Amino acid sequence: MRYLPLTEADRAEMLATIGAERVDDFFGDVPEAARLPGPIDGLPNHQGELAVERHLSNLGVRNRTANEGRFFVGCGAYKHHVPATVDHIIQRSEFLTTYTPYQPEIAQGTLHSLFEFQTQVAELTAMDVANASMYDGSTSCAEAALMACRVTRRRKVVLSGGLHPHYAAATRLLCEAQGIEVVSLPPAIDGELDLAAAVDGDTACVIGQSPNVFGTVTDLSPVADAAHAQKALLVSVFTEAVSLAMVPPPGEMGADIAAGEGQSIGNSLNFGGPYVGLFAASQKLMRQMPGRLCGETVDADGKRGFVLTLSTREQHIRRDKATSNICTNSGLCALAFTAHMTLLGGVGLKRLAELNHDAACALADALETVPGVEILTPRFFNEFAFKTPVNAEAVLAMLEERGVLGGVRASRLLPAGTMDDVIIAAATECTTPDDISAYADALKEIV
Amino acid sequence: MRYLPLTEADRAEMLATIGAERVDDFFGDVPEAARLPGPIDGLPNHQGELAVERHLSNLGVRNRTANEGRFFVGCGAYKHHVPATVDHIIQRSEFLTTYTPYQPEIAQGTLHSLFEFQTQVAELTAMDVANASMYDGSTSCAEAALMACRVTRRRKVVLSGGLHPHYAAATRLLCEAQGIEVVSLPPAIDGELDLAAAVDGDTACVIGQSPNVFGTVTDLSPVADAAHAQKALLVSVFTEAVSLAMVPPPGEMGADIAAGEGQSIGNSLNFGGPYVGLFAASQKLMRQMPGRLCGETVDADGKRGFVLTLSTREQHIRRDKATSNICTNSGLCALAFTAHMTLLGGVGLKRLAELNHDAACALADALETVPGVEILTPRFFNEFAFKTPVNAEAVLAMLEERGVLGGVRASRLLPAGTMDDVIIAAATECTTPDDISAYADALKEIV
Amino acid sequence: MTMNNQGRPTSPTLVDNRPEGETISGSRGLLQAEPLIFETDRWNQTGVDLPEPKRTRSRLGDLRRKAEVSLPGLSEPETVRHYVRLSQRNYAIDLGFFPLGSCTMKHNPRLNERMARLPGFADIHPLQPQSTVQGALQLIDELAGWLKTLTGMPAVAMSPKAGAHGELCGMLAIRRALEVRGELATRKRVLVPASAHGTNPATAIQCGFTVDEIEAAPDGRVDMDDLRQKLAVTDDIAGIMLTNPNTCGLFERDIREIADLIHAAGGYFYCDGANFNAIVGRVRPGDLGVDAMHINLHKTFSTPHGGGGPGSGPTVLSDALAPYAPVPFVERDEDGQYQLIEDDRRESRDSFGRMVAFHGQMGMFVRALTYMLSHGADGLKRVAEDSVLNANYVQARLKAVMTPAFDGYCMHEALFSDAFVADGIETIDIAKALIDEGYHPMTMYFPLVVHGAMLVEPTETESKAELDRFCEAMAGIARRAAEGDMSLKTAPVHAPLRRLDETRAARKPILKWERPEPESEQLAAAE
Amino acid sequence: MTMNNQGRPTSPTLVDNRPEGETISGSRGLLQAEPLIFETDRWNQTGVDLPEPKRTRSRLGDLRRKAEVSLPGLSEPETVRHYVRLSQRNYAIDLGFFPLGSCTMKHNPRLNERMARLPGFADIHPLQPQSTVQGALQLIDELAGWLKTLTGMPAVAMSPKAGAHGELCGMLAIRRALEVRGELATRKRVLVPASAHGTNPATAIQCGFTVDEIEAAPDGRVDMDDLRQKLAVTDDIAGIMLTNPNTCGLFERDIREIADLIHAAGGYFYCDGANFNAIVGRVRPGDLGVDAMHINLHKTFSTPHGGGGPGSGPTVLSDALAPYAPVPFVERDEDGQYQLIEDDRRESRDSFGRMVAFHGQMGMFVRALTYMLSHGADGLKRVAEDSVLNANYVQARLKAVMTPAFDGYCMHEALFSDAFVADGIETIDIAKALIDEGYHPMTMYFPLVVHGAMLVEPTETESKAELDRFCEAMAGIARRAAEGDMSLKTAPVHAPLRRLDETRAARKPILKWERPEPESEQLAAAE
Ligand SMILES: Cc1ncc(COP(=O)(O)O)c(C=O)c1O
Ligand SMILES: Cc1ncc(COP(=O)(O)O)c(C=O)c1O
Repeated sequence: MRYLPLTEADRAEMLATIGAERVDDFFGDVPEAARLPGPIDGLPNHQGELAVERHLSNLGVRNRTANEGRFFVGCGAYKHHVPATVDHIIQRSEFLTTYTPYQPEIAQGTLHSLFEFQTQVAELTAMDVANASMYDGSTSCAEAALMACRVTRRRKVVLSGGLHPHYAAATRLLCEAQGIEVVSLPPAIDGELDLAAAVDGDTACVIGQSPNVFGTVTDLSPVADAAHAQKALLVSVFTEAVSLAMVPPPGEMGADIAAGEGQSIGNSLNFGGPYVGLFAASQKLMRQMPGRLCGETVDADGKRGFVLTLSTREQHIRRDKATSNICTNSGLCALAFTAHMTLLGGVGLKRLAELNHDAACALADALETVPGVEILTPRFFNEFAFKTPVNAEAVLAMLEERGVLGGVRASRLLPAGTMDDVIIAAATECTTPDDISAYADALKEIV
Repeated sequence: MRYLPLTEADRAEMLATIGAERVDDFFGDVPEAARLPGPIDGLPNHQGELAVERHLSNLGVRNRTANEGRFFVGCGAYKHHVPATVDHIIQRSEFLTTYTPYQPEIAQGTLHSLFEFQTQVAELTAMDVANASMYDGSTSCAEAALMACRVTRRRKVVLSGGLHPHYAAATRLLCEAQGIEVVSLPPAIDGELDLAAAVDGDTACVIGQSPNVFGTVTDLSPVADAAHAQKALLVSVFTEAVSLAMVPPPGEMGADIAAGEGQSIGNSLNFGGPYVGLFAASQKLMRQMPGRLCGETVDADGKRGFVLTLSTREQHIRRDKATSNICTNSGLCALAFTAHMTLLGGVGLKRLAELNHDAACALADALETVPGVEILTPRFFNEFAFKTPVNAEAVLAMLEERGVLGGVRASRLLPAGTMDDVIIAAATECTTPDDISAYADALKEIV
Repeated sequence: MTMNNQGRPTSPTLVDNRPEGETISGSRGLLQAEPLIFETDRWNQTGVDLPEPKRTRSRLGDLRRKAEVSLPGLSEPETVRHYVRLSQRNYAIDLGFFPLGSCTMKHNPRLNERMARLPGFADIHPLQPQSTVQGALQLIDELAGWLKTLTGMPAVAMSPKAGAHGELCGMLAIRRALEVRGELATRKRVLVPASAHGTNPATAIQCGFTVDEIEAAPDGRVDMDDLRQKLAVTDDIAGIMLTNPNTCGLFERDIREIADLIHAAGGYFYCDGANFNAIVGRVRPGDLGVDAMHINLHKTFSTPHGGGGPGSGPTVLSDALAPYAPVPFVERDEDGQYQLIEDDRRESRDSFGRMVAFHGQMGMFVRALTYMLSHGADGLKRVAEDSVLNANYVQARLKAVMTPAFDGYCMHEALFSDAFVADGIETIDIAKALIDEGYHPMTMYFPLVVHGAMLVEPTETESKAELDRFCEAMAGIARRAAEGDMSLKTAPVHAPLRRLDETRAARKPILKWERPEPESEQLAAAE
Repeated sequence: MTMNNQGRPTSPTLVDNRPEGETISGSRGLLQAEPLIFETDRWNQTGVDLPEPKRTRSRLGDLRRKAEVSLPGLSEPETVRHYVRLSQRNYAIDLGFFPLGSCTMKHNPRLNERMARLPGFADIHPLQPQSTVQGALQLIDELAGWLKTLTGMPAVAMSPKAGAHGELCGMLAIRRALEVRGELATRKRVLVPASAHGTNPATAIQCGFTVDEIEAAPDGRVDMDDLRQKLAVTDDIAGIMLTNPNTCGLFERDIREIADLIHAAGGYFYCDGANFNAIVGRVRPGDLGVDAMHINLHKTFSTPHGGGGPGSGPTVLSDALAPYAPVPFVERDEDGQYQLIEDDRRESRDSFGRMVAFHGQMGMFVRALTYMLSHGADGLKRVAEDSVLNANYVQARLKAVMTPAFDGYCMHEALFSDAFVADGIETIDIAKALIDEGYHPMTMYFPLVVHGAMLVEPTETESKAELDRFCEAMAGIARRAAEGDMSLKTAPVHAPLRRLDETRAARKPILKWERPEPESEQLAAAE
């Protein structure tokens, strides 16, 4: 079997050295009832690469990829172009097949790039310090809420009406499990500033999102002021990292914690995962951050090196007093983020953001000409919600037949009945003028 | 521009250091008439990855790949399955982006694997020594003819009627350029042994192929004896390296030189190139071999290492007295061959050969049932010629419409009129029983 | 609970016996010197060619980022060289033996990487209409089938992002079950063996439970008396978090009895499946009374560790907990169409809701299914057997020079204590010496129940020749440690860097690059 | 013609100052020891899972291979480790500055690798019906268009497999032209400058021509007097093989005059296009009177050097030689269908026939076209300018410590002689010292016209910072060489191996692994 190097001769020799009769001797502690006569039935036997490849390829071709035809789906994951260099770098054996850098002397490759990742995320979010990645944006948001409760010793968080519903669900689940009260403002296209009024003396933090799930860009500074007035924290969430080159970033809006999704830089759509969660905070909250932190130091010869640090916050040391239970995070996706960010640079990211905004404006201009269509999002970066004269689900199905994946119906994320006639559509640098005119034409036919 | 690191500031600084005004100063020697005002017109300007990717992908999708539908095309290139590991290894920066190992101290990766390649090729062909690769099988065959002329100091070569016509053309061209007489026996499905009668005192070598272009497997020993009796050499050619695990290899048939194509181990179809030429000879002819040779030695500490050796035969030293003008060969494709051969081992290659033979036998059994079809190849490994009741070109066109690429019409390689009703079809481990029945059914419909 | 010295701050004394031959360039032969990307002159440059934006009428009003994103943009040649040079400093499974106990650092097959990159899996959006992703949903369903069959469990939640997240899923299901039973307020206590991985207690706390630690028996397993004693009172019991095989590399003999005791006490049995590699294909957790178990696809099923992730932690559930599984999950309707149930409010189910955005780690699902199809039921059984055989072989060859923590055969990992080590020498010195010999050290100082623990997990993808070579080198180092050879303190000498000053890193954390102020720059350098 | 000492047999004296700290395992930190695949115990094993053959009635008669193919089959984990460990010992462009003169070791863009692996290019057979490969034929046609436009030449033969094979194509076209003119028997003489690459004379001889070497003038260019003198007699002239820019890195100023002289003499002007990188996008060879020129796609257009290939040498032809181009070639008919002309017997054409199987290096065509589309006309012009700027920068920064072979600006490569070197030190010692500094040495002892030649070709993909660091290290070594520092003789000390005994390798060639006979095995080891 191609992945198992031991030969029959090896096994016999090794059993002899150990002094065991048969491999079964090692399984003596398994209770009788759980001992199986042979391989587990109901499963096929091993197969060669050709057979396995055929099975997987057959499954693969039954999916419609973002590259085939017109594509405007967003809501937390975005179709961007990733330079070929990025995939080459993350396929390097030395990055792909290594683990958390427990032995820094032989893990400087991982640690050096994590230090670059932390610097890039801090700069992008305009915050003081960033950790070495979380699973994704939604768990990053949930951990931010828990951190706020730890820091403020309060047990109530308030979520905006524009927070991505999946992020809200993940946050609610984790908070309520620890008896933390979660107040969700009603879904609103442009309601982030309502957070200011919702904060009180018991609030640990308010969580706002810009651009929010409807694409609305908001300056959360008034929310920050209101929160700080009550000694509460502002958690500023984002699901489209490219936007931060153009819209006010968390740090410029007075956020204490920034939490978001890094998929749109360096990572593929991957049907929802793996992605990479970004987590950054102000300097004074550093020691309360969840996850791994990479720090600079020197070796015995005084040469600069990097190590995992402040691990006394983490589960493998603080166990039940840890800031979070996270161990494995999203290392390789963080490297993909860093490689793409290194290629882009601030200058390239800005231009990428402008191209995205161009595409979304052109899309909005085109869709507005369709009778009965109304753009609802007042200020957007590369994604907006629009009203359809007919039920959104039906519109999307008819668009699909015409080769256009027109976006996400709000009702897929929100409880039924709230915005059944709203579609959220995104455009990126991959969107062509033809895509946009095809969308508008198809919509005209349907509506 | 993403591939050009010099910034405008760099260029200015560097010009200053050099003491030059403008870059144009360096082009002072270019004759006036050849100086262009600006970029060469008639060509587009630089484009980003996304645009370039789209252009190439559009060209790519307009080709029917061997994986889409039924595929039986052979004649010198074969559709085999290459383990995923092989492509991973040849994409390693350290193998992909290095050159001929001129500095052995920092090229042991290339040299160590070349030593393994030479050992594998010698064992596969049952010859004494092999070189570090030629461009492909056809140029390897031509160089074998030239080597035979050098060794025997004679100026006449005889080619069998079953030698791949492209190989014959390449050999004829190079020999006639040096005034060497080339005798080609008429095309014959099973005519390799006719070489025995064709050899005389002026013959430098006879060149036979097994399996030949019609798939016929022949024991060339009688030809070897006849040649040696006249102090001529036998060059034994093959175009399907996998066959050597099952059919008599050159060394067992008394060949003095073995020349062939290594594409079918480790390499893709690539529309005809790059492939990897295999070249092996008997010990006594070693110093007359073309191309690079990798040899074992020790370093200053007595540690084993490998170097390019016997380079006094080669062009960069012997210039006009070199054995061949080859410099760059097919290094990375040789590494792909070696990695796949290392995974297979002799045991795996034998089983692979058996699977190929199984598939070809099953194909022959199925096609024989079609009225008017006659299998012409008496003894074959994984490829055979068969007679079609109707013109082969028409048959293949109709098969194509039914999703079957049925093989190569002999008339595509041979002068018109010689075998217009003959199709050469190949089957490999990638051929499924469904493919075979689909072929037979389609043929029945047509014929 | 002593402070785990896993993070024992190394404060290396400055050493002098540095082989001379420092170079001008800072590189040494093939090992290239390479600065941080911020220490290049590539500020306001970019390595990506993008078309000129039209900058039509903006829809952003006056909302703009004020300070430009100030990050360097390297050209493609510089970027490739930067990360290839950095990769030279990393140890990896593809380079050598990587015996990190409890991490299952097995070979990552390349076919898995190729399949995960098929456009049909890598280039599809989680919120595309379900009709356009039937192949992807079928794959998730097939993988779920394999996981349920291999574990003998009726249900599986696929969305957890890693092992710890899978633990959260299992404990939240338990929490939801207690809530439905109306006993959430009273049943808070979760029993956790002392040897458990740090994520277990951290997860319990995150779910609002309290942690009650069970002592380890002398034979390295759960102390049954202590357990029974802790179950004297049962009305506050929520459940137990037991790792099996446990983190000492031993199968919990009394697991059936433990399950029965917990169930009798009204609690649930959460099992940490990190060590599943020892029994995959041979033993089904479902036959052992388990209620919930996370599986680390990046351990048992070979999806790459990637320098610390991404992982994937699908969690199998018993009938008792299945109704509480999170959304989303895949269901196959009668005419073979696959449906993703994203928001389950049907009364019959009591899902605890959604724990993460989208549907789980599709990239890891494709790799894991490719791995399972490649091995098949027969291959997976051989995986468990060879992983256990390899661990016992290492233990047998080293027990003469090192002290096995417990007697008798081990499962997939061999645990040694530092009893054989002379005074003045510590486990960390042995680890650093292994680096010089070309090996990644084993897991150290874990589990906590063994002093100076050394946990060696070879996995089934190591050849006998590789194990023999490791045992020779390990024995050589063990002898030096037993003899108190102080030169061990200077190891490593052949690694890209010597021992790093972790104390300094924690005392004065520098967690990002900052542009040095001109005048204070000299100061910083001199400090 | 002195024996080129490129292959100067190094017979290193055994050195002792080996840094201690040999390890038991043979590995040293990250650098892993690794034997040959034949030195494992994997004989009659395999690392590929293949289904059981049915072995139905065989169609081979009694023809069988007698001796089994005896080669080891390693498992996938062992195979990956074997070649990843070997790759650790290779220098590469992705690791550092690789200034091999005349090889143009520029960055190999990764987009090119991805495009070449698209199934539409990698998984199509050369003999498929032409209707099923229209995309491939269009690509070849587009690339041919770029090559003709960039060189200003009317025709191009795409099938040559590398530069030397392109030379063969050009010279065979000349041979065919002479044959058609009925002057093949008389016109045998080909003029070749002394500085030409070894492939030029070798190719001329292979085409049945004789080689007449033209002296190099003191300024490193063709000595026009010697040329005119050699053209005193013209009826035996077949042509000239001139490299431009030449191998001394200088533009042949008198190239127009040389072309006219050759044409006047009834000969043809073959130009070696290996150094095209210096003028691509700025100067068109077609404007210089060239009749045939090969282009190395693996030099100028970045297709990877791959450890010695595969390359690709398409050859552009003037109107004078176009009729004699080899088959096959691609033609576009009126309704846009692409046709591959494989066997051209139409009278109007006098193709010299087919020189190789199939249609050329499609893998390299895809990469080269991707490279050209990425750069565009403006980018390619910048490529030539930056490659020349970088070479002149290196020359300017080193001329104080090394001796430029010629005065004045250079083109894309800077040539130094060993005049500055103290007695007892040779160019090879400088090269080996560069290895310790982390650099691949430049091309040495070529061109032959310069004593102890050192040819440095930075290419345009090197940053100024990388050049500065190289010049610092190079200057340091140059000073030691000028001072006669004998420690240079012991270099390299930081490379995986010290200097290798090439004399021994040539004296007693061992060109493959052979199973050591048991008893004589000890003997061999002791020898
Ligand atoms: C025993 C044990 N449990 C749980 C975990 C957590 O798994 P993950 O790192 O995937 O979150 C680990 C990880 O190393 C482990 O070893
Ligand atoms: C000047 C020159 N001409 C010709 C060649 C031959 O090219 P190839 O190696 O592609 O056959 C080379 C190769 O290095 C060269 O440098």
